Amino acid sequence: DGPAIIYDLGGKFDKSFNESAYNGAQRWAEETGEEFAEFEITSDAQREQAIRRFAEAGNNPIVMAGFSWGTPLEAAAADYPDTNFVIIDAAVDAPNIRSVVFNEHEGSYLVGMLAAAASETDTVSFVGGMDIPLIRKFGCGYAQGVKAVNPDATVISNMTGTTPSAWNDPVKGSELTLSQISQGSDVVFAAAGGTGIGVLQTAADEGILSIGVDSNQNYLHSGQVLTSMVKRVDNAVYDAFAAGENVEVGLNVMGVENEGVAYSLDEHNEELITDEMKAMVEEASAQMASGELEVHDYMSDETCPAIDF
Amino acid sequence: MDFFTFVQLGDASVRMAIPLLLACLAGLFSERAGIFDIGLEGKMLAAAFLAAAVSLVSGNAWVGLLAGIGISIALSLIHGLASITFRGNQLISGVAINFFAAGLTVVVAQGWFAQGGRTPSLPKDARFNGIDFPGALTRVRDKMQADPWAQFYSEFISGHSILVYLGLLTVPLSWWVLYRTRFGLRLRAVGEAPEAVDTAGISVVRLRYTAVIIAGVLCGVAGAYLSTAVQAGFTKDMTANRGFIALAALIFAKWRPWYALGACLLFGLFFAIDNRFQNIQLEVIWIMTGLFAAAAAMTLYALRRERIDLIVLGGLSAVLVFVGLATWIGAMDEAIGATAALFETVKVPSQLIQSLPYLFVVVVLAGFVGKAIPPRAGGQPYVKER
Amino acid sequence: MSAQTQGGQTPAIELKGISKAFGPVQANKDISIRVMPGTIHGIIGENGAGKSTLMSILYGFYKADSGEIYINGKLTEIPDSDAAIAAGIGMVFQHFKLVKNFTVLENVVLGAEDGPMLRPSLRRGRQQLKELSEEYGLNVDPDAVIEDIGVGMQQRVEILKALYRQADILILDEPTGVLTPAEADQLFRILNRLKEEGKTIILITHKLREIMDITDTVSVMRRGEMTSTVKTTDTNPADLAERMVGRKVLLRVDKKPATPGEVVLDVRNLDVVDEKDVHRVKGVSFQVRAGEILGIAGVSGNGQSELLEVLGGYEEATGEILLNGQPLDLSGAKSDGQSRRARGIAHVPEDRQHEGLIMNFSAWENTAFGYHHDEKYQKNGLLMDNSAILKDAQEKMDRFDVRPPNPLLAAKNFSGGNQQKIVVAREIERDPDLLLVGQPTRGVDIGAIEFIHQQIVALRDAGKAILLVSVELEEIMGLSDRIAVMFDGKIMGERLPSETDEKELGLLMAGMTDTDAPHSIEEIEQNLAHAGEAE
Amino acid sequence: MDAMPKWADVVLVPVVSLLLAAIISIIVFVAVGQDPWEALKLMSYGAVGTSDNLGYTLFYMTNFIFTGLAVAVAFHAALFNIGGEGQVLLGGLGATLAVLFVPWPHWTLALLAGSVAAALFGALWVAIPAYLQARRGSHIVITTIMFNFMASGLLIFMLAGPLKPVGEMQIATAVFPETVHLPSLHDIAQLFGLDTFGRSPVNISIFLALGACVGVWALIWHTRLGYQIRAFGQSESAARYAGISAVNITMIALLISGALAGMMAVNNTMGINNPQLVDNAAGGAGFIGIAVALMGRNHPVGIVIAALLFGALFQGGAELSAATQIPVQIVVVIQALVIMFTGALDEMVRSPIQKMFLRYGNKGVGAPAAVLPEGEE
Ligand SMILES: Nc1ncnc2c1ncn2[C@@H]1O[C@H](COP(=O)(O)OP(=O)(O)OP(=O)(O)O)[C@@H](O)[C@H]1O
Ligand SMILES: Nc1ncnc2c1ncn2[C@@H]1O[C@H](COP(=O)(O)OP(=O)(O)OP(=O)(O)O)[C@@H](O)[C@H]1O
Ligand SMILES: [Mg+2]
Ligand SMILES: [Mg+2]
Repeated sequence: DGPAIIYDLGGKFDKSFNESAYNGAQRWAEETGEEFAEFEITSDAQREQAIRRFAEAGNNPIVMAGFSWGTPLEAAAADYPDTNFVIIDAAVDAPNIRSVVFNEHEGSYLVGMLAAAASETDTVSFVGGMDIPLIRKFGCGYAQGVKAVNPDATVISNMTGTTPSAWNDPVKGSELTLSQISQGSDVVFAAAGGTGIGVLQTAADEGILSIGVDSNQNYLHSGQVLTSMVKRVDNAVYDAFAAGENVEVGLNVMGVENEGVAYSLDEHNEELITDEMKAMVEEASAQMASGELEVHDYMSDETCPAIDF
Repeated sequence: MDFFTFVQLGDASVRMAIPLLLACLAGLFSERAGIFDIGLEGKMLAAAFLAAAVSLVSGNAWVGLLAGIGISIALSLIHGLASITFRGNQLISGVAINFFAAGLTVVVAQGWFAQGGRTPSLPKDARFNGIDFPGALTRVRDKMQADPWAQFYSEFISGHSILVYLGLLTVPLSWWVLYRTRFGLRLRAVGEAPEAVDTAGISVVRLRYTAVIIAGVLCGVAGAYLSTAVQAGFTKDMTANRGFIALAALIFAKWRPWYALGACLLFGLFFAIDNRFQNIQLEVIWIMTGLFAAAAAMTLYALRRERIDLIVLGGLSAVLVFVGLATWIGAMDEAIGATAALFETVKVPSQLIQSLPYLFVVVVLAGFVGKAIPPRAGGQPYVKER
Repeated sequence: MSAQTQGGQTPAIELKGISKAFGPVQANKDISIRVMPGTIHGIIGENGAGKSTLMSILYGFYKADSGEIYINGKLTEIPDSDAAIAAGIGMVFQHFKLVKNFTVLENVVLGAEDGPMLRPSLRRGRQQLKELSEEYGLNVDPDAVIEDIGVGMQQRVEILKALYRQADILILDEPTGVLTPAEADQLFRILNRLKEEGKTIILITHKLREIMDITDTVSVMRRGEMTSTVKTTDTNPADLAERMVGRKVLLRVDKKPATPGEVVLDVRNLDVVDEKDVHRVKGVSFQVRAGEILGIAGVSGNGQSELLEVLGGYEEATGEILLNGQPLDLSGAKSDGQSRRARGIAHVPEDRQHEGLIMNFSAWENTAFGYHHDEKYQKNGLLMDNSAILKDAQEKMDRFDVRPPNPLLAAKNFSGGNQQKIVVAREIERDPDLLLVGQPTRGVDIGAIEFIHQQIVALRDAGKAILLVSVELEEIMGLSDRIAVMFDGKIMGERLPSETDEKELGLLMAGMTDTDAPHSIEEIEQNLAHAGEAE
Repeated sequence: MDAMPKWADVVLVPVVSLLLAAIISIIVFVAVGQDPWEALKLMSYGAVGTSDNLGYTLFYMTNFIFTGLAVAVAFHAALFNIGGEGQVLLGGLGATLAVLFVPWPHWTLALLAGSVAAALFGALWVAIPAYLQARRGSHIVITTIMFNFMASGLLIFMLAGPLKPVGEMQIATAVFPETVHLPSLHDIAQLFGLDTFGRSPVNISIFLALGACVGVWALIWHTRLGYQIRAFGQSESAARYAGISAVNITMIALLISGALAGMMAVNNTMGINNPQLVDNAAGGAGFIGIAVALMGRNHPVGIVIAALLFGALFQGGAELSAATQIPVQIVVVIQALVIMFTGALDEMVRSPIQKMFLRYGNKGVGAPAAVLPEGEE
């Protein structure tokens, strides 16, 4: 049968990467006119069951978004050698699994540079969603980018929470932003799913700049969102669906070089990004692609040179 | 902390206290009439959902508010049916209502909006927005520059949604109703001695239903406030146990309206702290002093009581001492030497900060803040024929 | 309302064919009665005869299954108390219906307010209360909180409530049950005043003397039926008792003289202070010997209950108690009902429904209650031997003639007398050294009373020590070998039944010590009032 | 008021209540645009349609037996332990600490160590609410709810901090070592040459649950402790008279309750296909236990039946939500209805039935022959 996608806890309308994954699948369906199967789990116990359910139904490939799928996928995949699986945000080594991971630290580094350049107070901030290594990876890349442009800048960092509800707490996002503003921040980067909506809203209300995440969120408050750190989960899903049953297995790293992550530039923020700033990040992108510039990945050793979490 | 931070904290406390306060007063009316209501949570949640959904559809937050109040009253009536008419167990009825609301809101939201059990975000017009008083500054950065009075006026007094001001007004109103009207006298009596009310020719059933409906109205406003004023839309389980905290506040407040205001503001402060201060850093020595002092106080208390007190409180003290020592040893990684580690600062786990309101509820219930005597007939169905 | 009742033609109250069932219990069967205006009408009957039920129907508290009520000749529907109040009926219940933490004034005004605002009502209430108090000599402080005042005072509040609502018909259900004789006398003076004013009064009581003293007519109820109504002047106590029970009553315990042996229980300087810091028992000392029944008399609430609780192991005390010469622990920390039972103390508690039995447990489980640690009820060290308990229960129930003799039936399904037999069987069959007995025959019918008394005497004759607490002087006189009287937490004196009479005991119960000089009536009344308020 | 034979009280009343709950559920289905008949078919297929699905049903049943027993034991002492959720989480922590770092040579030892540790942690987590209830009269319902929250905070602190393998994203521990994995029923069936239960996680701890049922049955109706718990639960004043310590019974009953809830974690951590502790390890089972206990009339036999029903509902609900747009929360709604009708609206169902028996039924007060010495509530 056709391809299938399984979303993580939080569901496909989480305004974060589940939704992004859904968008990719939807785009594929619209373009090809074909159908795909999907499932939203509601508890961890359902993970392996869900994978098996689709595998037994003959769906191929089966895509799942979220790092939590690693363990159950590893257990289940071996039983279905003829089915190909795609996992996003985790690396699982098996002959029938394609693992897609993103270099979020690189994209975050770029927006960090822009933040530092745009800041007048030399203080910028970061609002993370759930406090997990992945989000710290965003924050750490961001801080490195800021420090690269302005070593004296202050980076304030806050995490919304430690449970999945942290992905969806715009009120707290707003409170955190207010508190960061009163500490002097004038650019805030939200890597917090639905929580980020509150962050961007507050930043707009208070007249400071904000940076969106995952998808291009510049349009949300035109002229007040400095840029967005786009992470193309949708592309990853779209590509997998498009490749069909013969999707290429193995590790697939999506970084700045292959436009898996990037900063966004469109009509909503063109006045905010000066040519100088643009030149600066383009150069950094090129250096990253060539390996000249290496951004520290928090997840490699769970430490960050630029900021304490 | 500078003055402005204080003002901000106070401001946030008020905002966070309002849903607690409304729920607490709801509980107050209900319990004063002798009906325990642990279904406050469920009623708020249902109201939060319907208020958001109807606001969204109608584009008018007031219509949403009415809808929220409506569903909350409906649940109240179910509680009334179970606990007044059929003399069932009030705790169990409340638990059932909580589950019912938790499940049904998601099911209906999914069926209605197909967005994974939440409503879409409300546009500005479909919400209760802050009201800016004349002359008040609106931006944080402007307020930071202003003089203290302007800060206080702009941040603390001005800028809340209409529901906040209404919510605060319910406190004197409740007091007046309880202590200055015939209805209040009867309400207080029916929670203490329903048979006295009955033989005085007043219908216990009608009085209790009235109380339960008032509780429904207040919970309805509380829920609508959460989804249409604090947040812009409904999300699953968004009441986050405020209903239970309100009940604890009610006990803390000894079932009195003005005390309820104080108790809820205190809990509001906890929420404000949690929302605002992410990285609370403390020096190890202070953490250890605090933990050891608590352990010592508990042990001293237990020593003068019975064996069971010594076992439980002693065990708890041991845990606290262990945590203190673990923090210290953990800090030695960072600092050179045991003494230096004492002055190392460590981050208080955010989970602990988030747990503070709950921890405080337990302390309140433990009665270390004074003995509270609930209405005498509370929780028991009124049965005149066995 | 009572204007057009001249000549006693129209009865103030007429009930026709009232019936009421509570589930399987037929509490009232086809009852008809007429009460003339301006009279006092007494109702008597055994426990459970249906008196309270009938009056509650008249007051709209319960709804009759069938029957009609006429007030002043007019057919009146009384679906609730509101309607009863509107019809001019006021009722003082057997168990007061007051809001304990309200003031007297608030209680009186409750339900009879003038308008939606409280303050004008309270203002008028205060005024009216003052007038009423003066008119009838019902002295109360309008601002006193109910829980702080004595029962006598609380009853006055109940009467004031009725008067405040301008009741023409006043029902009093066992009003003297909680009153001292002096308070009762005062109540009767007030009732006579009300009668003179033309009000109609229904008085329920168990005390035949009161019926004879104050009523004009009297009705007798038995097993839910109204058996007869007579003019009080046409009857006498013996006749009434016979009508009540349906046979000749001769209540006397048959017993041989005691042969006291060793001292079993030795109480020395016992003091009890309760949670509310009230000094309940004040330096009490006494002894009970083997083969003897010591009866403790007193108006209820003078420390007898606390004394039993201390001996039973669930109230703390200071002082000294020796059992067979060995001290008992009184601190509460190391002692409880279990350790007392282990020492050979058995206890028939005052309140069988809330203490002596678990109403939802079956009879067989109840026969092990308190003795569930006994060796004979265990097996394999870990488990309880349910079949042994069941067998034991069956035997006990047969021996004590519990009806129905079915140990599988839940305790709540037995009648009061049979419940009491289960408790007594359990405690006596344990063969204790000391038996504590509290109100053994409260709410128990005459047949069962006889049986229980016989069992207690038999235990005494078997050489055991028995401490009996009862508020029924007759029971104390009939059963005890020695009588101690408690008043205000102290023992006022000891008497032998053969050397005393009810009058002397009554004085002791009112707080007159042996050494007191002759007393004035006023002094006695004052003391009696005090004895009542100690409750 | 025993005009009703025992069987009517124990069987008829719950069944009628359940029917009422079912009727309202059908209305809910219709209201959200789902054909109830279709939903029923989907759910029954999901619950028992394949041996794999049945395995999942039994897996959930195992959870609910533990939490149902936990609630029931407390109910017998007239205590309402609504903190099962938190006690399960702590039980999970206990089991994890007992098996993750200790290289148990065989799963039997691991099962023993895991169960003991889970029970211990579950009991410890209820110790403070129990103590506060016993000594200070703090309402157990509210304190245990607060402890649920704190449990979740503590667990996340542990899972996101000390117990999380470096570099791992998931808020979870590492997968437990191979030797401590519990054999699944599939594995066991294979020993007998059967191929059942597919890859479902139902495992050996189902027998632990059934054992716990027998244990609770014996405890409540055949031991002194159980006798005292029931006596205390029926009448506090009578218990005082009999020398049954309120403090001790409250503590002990709740500790047992917490231990039972904690033991559920054995199934949910060591028993699953990738044994590990994840952040929402309780998955609402603590709350479902309330419905299970109420429906099962606090008797182990009733609890097993109710747990099976709820297991089927839970698993069927998952299938329903996979096949339709109905979220699994529909199960929570049904659960709420069951609690409402069997718990709070009991009288609504009982009194008409009672009247019926009074009018047409047997005249005698109770039917003694039908009453067994052990079976009472
Ligand atoms: N609310 C009730 N529910 C069920 N049965 C009741 C109720 N009230 C009374 N009964 C039963 O009805 C019968 C009559 O009771 P009632 O209280 O009228 O008696 P009484 O004559 O007032 O007795 P006493 O002298 O003890 O006060 C008794 O068998 C009693 O158990
Ligand atoms: N409230 C009640 N609920 C259920 N059954 C009751 C109730 N009150 C009384 N009964 C039953 O009605 C029957 C008669 O009870 P009642 O109390 O009138 O007995 P009685 O004739 O006074 O006997 P005794 O003198 O032994 O108390 C008993 O079988 C009792 O179990
Ligand atoms: Mg009576
Ligand atoms: Mg009787």
